[in-house]
Amino acid sequence: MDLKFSEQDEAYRKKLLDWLASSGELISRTMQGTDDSGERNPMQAMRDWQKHLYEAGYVGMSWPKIYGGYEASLTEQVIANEELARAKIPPSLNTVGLTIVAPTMIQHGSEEQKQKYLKRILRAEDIWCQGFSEPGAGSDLASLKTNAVLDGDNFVVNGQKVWTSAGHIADMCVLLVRTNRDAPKREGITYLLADMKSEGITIRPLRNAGGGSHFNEVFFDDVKIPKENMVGELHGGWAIARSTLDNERSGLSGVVALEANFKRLLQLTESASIGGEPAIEDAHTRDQLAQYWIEIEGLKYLGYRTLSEQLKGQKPGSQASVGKLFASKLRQAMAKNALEIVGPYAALTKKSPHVMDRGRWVAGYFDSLGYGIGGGTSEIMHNVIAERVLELPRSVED
Amino acid sequence: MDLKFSEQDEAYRKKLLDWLASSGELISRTMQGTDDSGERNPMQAMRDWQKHLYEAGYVGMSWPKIYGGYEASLTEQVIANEELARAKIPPSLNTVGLTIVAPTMIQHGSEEQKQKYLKRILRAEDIWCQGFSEPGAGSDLASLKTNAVLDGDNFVVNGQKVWTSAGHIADMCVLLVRTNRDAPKREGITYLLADMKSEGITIRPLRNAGGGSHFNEVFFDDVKIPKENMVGELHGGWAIARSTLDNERSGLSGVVALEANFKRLLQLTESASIGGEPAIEDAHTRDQLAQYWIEIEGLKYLGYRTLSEQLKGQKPGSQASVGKLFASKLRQAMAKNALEIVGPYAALTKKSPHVMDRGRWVAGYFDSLGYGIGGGTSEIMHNVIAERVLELPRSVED
Amino acid sequence: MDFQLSDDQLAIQDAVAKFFQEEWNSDIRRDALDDGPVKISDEIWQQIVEMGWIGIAVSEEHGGSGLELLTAAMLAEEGGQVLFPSKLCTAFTTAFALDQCQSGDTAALLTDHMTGQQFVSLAVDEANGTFGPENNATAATLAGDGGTISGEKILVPDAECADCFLVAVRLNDSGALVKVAADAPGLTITAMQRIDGQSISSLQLADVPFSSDDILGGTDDADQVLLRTYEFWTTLISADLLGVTTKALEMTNEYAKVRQQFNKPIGSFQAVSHRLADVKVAEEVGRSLLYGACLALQENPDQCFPQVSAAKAWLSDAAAEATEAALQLHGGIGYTWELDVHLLLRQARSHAVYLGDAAYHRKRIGNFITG
Amino acid sequence: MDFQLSDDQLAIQDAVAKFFQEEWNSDIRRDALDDGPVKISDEIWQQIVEMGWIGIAVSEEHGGSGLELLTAAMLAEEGGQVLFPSKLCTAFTTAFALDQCQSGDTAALLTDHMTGQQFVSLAVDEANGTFGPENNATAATLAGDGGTISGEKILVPDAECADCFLVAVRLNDSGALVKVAADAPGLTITAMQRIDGQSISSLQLADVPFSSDDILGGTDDADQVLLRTYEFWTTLISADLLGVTTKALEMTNEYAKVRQQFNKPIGSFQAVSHRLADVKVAEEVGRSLLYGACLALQENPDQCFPQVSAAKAWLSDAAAEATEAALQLHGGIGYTWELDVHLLLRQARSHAVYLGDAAYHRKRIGNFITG
Repeated sequence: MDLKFSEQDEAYRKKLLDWLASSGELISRTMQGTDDSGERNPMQAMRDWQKHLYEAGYVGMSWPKIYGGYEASLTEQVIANEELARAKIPPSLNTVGLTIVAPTMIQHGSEEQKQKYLKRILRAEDIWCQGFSEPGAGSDLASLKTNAVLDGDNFVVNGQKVWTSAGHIADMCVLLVRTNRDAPKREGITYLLADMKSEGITIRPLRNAGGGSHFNEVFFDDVKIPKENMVGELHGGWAIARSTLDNERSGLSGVVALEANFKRLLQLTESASIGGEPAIEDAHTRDQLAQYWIEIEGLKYLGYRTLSEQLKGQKPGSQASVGKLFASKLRQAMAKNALEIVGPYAALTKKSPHVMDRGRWVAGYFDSLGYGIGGGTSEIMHNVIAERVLELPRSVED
Repeated sequence: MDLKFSEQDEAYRKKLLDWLASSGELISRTMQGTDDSGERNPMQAMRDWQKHLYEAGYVGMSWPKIYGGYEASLTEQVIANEELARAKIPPSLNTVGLTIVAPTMIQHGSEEQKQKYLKRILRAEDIWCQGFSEPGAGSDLASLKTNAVLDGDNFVVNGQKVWTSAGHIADMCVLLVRTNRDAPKREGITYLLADMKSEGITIRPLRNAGGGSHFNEVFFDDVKIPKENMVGELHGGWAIARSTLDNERSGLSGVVALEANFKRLLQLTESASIGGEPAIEDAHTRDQLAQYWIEIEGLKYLGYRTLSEQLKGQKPGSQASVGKLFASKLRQAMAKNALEIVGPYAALTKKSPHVMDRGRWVAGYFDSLGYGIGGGTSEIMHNVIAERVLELPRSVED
Repeated sequence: MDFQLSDDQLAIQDAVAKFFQEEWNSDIRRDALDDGPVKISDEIWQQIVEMGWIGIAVSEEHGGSGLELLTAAMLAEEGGQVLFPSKLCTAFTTAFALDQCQSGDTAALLTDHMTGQQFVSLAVDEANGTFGPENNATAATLAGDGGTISGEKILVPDAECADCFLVAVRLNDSGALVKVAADAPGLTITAMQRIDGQSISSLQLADVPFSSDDILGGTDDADQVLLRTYEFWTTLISADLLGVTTKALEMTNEYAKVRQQFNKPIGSFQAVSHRLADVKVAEEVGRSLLYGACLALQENPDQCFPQVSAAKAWLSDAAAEATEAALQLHGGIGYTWELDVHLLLRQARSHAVYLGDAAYHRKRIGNFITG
Repeated sequence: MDFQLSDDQLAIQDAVAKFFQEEWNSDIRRDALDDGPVKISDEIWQQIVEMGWIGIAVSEEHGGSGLELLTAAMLAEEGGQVLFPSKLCTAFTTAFALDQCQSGDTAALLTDHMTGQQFVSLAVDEANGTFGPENNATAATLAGDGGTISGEKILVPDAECADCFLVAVRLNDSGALVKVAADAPGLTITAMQRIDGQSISSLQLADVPFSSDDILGGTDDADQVLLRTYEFWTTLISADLLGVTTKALEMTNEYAKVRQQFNKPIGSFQAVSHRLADVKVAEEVGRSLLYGACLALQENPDQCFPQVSAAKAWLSDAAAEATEAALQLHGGIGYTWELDVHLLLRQARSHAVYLGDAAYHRKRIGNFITG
């Protein structure tokens, strides 16, 4: 057992850091949201940045070369993952495309689909969104009702999707639709690729509890989707979606984010006071900080264990659910603890006099609450661990 | 809203305290377990004590006079409850008789049964035990299998009961048996009264996790129980048992016990040290103590609310389940916290050198774990609150 | 002994609930998150004044209804349930403070306050990073018949509509409450912004003049009046938190009965129902503690702080738990702007750290216990 | 990088599990609760010696197998799973201490210890109400070639079968480990009694003589050796706690699959399955932290304390949670003497407060974080 990187690995890391240092101008342009002529155009700036990242070899690292990937080693992926997260580069526009659509397409798509879409995903030429959840189908995703009827060469789609992040800026959408209402619910679902500019699609932004607007509702009214945009078999969409849901990330980038959170929290305890004393001297606060340090350390080593299994070619187990459940609890605990430390100023908005750290702590608290819901609620994560890891009998009926 | 007692109430309290003061000799004899001739006979001493308590008017306070009760006011009951708990008098031998059998009999028994048994319960002439749970029927009590067949004037009973506290010293037993295997499970149960000296009854003590032996297993092998010992109708036992389970105590005596626990815990923090400092100076310990104080205070006022409702003639709601769940969590939290305070010495038995307070804290910890199981597990209490108080749909099938 | 609401109180509770149902709508609170602090329309406030709410717990000798303090807390709880702004708590608190004072001027001010002629707010907290009136450092200097005040007060409620403030100051080494008009020279009012959109401000006082008549009830027992006022205020905010808890539980409980997933109402899954049962326990214990605090305030006002702190500590935690459970158990829809869940959560979190958070109040109890 | 057990380690793990399965029975632990401290039969211990376990992580130059410290921890974990007494941890720990020392005498003692000729225990803790070797106050005075030790050591493991002890003392203002024979004059061994029935004693030392040869590895880096030894010991006890956690989860998980109530296996109720899922999370995190601690010990022995404390703090809590969940979810049967649940609980609670409880280890980490 060791956590040492080889000389070759360290050379790779150095190359990456050099490249990052030389990319400063583009990074700041992206952060400011201006295009190469200096005009304000955040979307174009983000696309430019991702293309730059891709061309340097840091997007599609694990993908086959024939589809534009790099087939990098897992150790290289670990290094890139950690360093890029640590460097606080602009976030990717195209998370859905990179982490959900592409792996699905590589595994289940037709050769035409792969050729048509994969490189465009890598270069952020197509931004993707996800049309899975519906108002009546959240945790029970398989009960979805958006309907598609095959009419000649097209599916005609009617229904409504919800919680569609990036729906308002996306070019394409992966869509689960019901194609057979008479079959058991998991056997009548088909997986489609929709062009978001199709006639009949209406997008309505949904404001969230914290006041931001990251999600959308997407309405489909007689939307035509060509037959060749079906992934896999007719009625065979559930298994495909399920394999995508399982294909979660190792979570090491989450650890880096938590480490950054922890560092900021530690700084807060140095500047804030509790009962007139510096917060960092408060015994309860110290105990909590120690606990978070322990938990982040645990999550990091858990991530290493998962990666090591992947290195040996083992399929990652359901450790991803363990990691997700644990990380979202930890994130919430840290966010709540920050409010305790901020004390009398904990409920002020970023615009208020006397607010601490420009309202970061309240905003972080609202964000943290979303982590227990999005991408599978903590209740569902508990079910997954109970059923798939502990092999207990199901607590919900299919 | 007030918590004042009237002058009359205070006079009642004074009378009780005077009586307690004058009962010192009998109390110490009971604690020592000797009978009136000075011979060691703990059982007889306990019976004598309860009879003394009854004759003074402090047993059967709420019962109808015609069955030997006193029909005391509820305020008097509160006073007696608090003062007797505070005085740390010997515990009652006959908890099952007084709190389960008698209320059931008063509500559902025949006149003959009432005349025959009630006064003997009050005077501790009959000690009762409860034969409800079975190895296969714990939380799901209604699935019990102990079988009874009516043969002439007798039921013939075969089967096994478990967790029977006081089974080894009891004279009588309230027993749930299955009299119809073909009916739905709650409609084939009958409520019987069994003489523990009947032929075919075998009692085996069960040792508990803490090393003590309070429970028993009771085996029934062709035990004959006369037909007149049936309470209520044939196959009608479930509703009777259920009404008994609902008839829980107000919990104020539990509050007095928790207050005593709290006082001892506070004393512990004065004598123990954490990290070289007096535990009472430890910020975390102070915070925990404050929390327990709050929770005991809350439980006390909750008890007052319940009692006030009873004073107005309202039937106590399911607040008893709220109180039980809360009290057992609190008891466990306090017991665990004590182990934290005792620190390095927390795992020593009462016989060990360096043990603190003669092992009280470890013993209390083991006891506290039993409170979340006995008399309905915390899981079942959650179900009861969800179903009966919040009126949520059932989470378990009947 | 009787530890229940009286029939009169139950009748008042019903009437209050009905009034809120007819006159108030939580959408006002949602809109206020974008458009500045929430305002109660003059029409509604006028009705509240006319119904005599403000003086409900004020002594009859000072023109109030002389009901138990619990009655005011009950109104605050009903307000919390419907997300009515806590201006009501502010009004009760200043009425209470003025009721405690003996001097003639305060009686007139109290009458104005109860009849809606003037609205009196109060300024206690300071930007010293901690809670409680004990840490008050705003200095008043008195010379002859007048003096000046300098300092800063923060988290002052309802300053927009206040005609004057009771300002907690240090005067001759003791605490005092001094009346300061909203338009006093040297007083600058700056809006703060709280996540629940309620009106909250800071007052900068730069040599603000006052006359000795503005000192409430002399300086003799001013520390006690101030402390009692703070305890009462804290109890009202605790009552508001209880209302928020109750409402969050009720909303979620109703949702759990109707929302279907996996062909069942989600309330039939123990992950949902047991969590709601825990919230129910927290609510029942919180209600009991609130009653205990009201009774202690009423019967033993100068030694009531352990009971008041118990209620505030518990309900600060309970409201946070209840509203977080509401958000989580509603799932995605609970995380949207449209639902009231986040409004309840915002109020819970705001009031949890108002007038002392749970840790502060447990510290007070810790000091009491270890005496 | 590789953060997994190697194939060799997996093979050793299998062999160890098989040995325990054939040779050990938890009933021995139950009986020991009534009849005094649990004893490993000479026959079993002899086999352990012959399999070379004691020296498994001892350097090859000192006659050991030179495997990773993790391998020893793995054996401790397997021991925890089957409730094998922690004498194994004691043996590993003294072997580790002796391996770290340079002097010729200790090499001979180490050989004796590994070959079963002598059993060496160690005495660190004192009755000062706190944890850690830093608070060691037992004084040794040295005059010429010898000296004496006076003081009391408590919670000394396996004293019944020890031929000698490594005693942590203060010597010339620095820490030192001194070898003291079990039959040394002035040494009194008193049995203590722990709730898990394991052998634990106090040593009263009244002017116990020693020669300078008995001081391990000189006095130069003795503080470091002592501290490293304590870290290693703590890690082994953490591994034992992980084994207890794993076993408690496994037992309860199996029971939840077969125990029927309300016509279903109780594992299909979320009150049961979600609690078990939480225990699973705690176990996975605990295992990860244990590996981290082993690696830190191996690669950075003088700065490994944060990782060691992380593992001990987490696993102390995790084992308590897992065993309490086991007791609660087994229901009544879990509260009986016959089932192993209480044996696991007793070991969890004993080891949770052995070599520093969770609060102590979090304090160490707090000091590390805040520099």
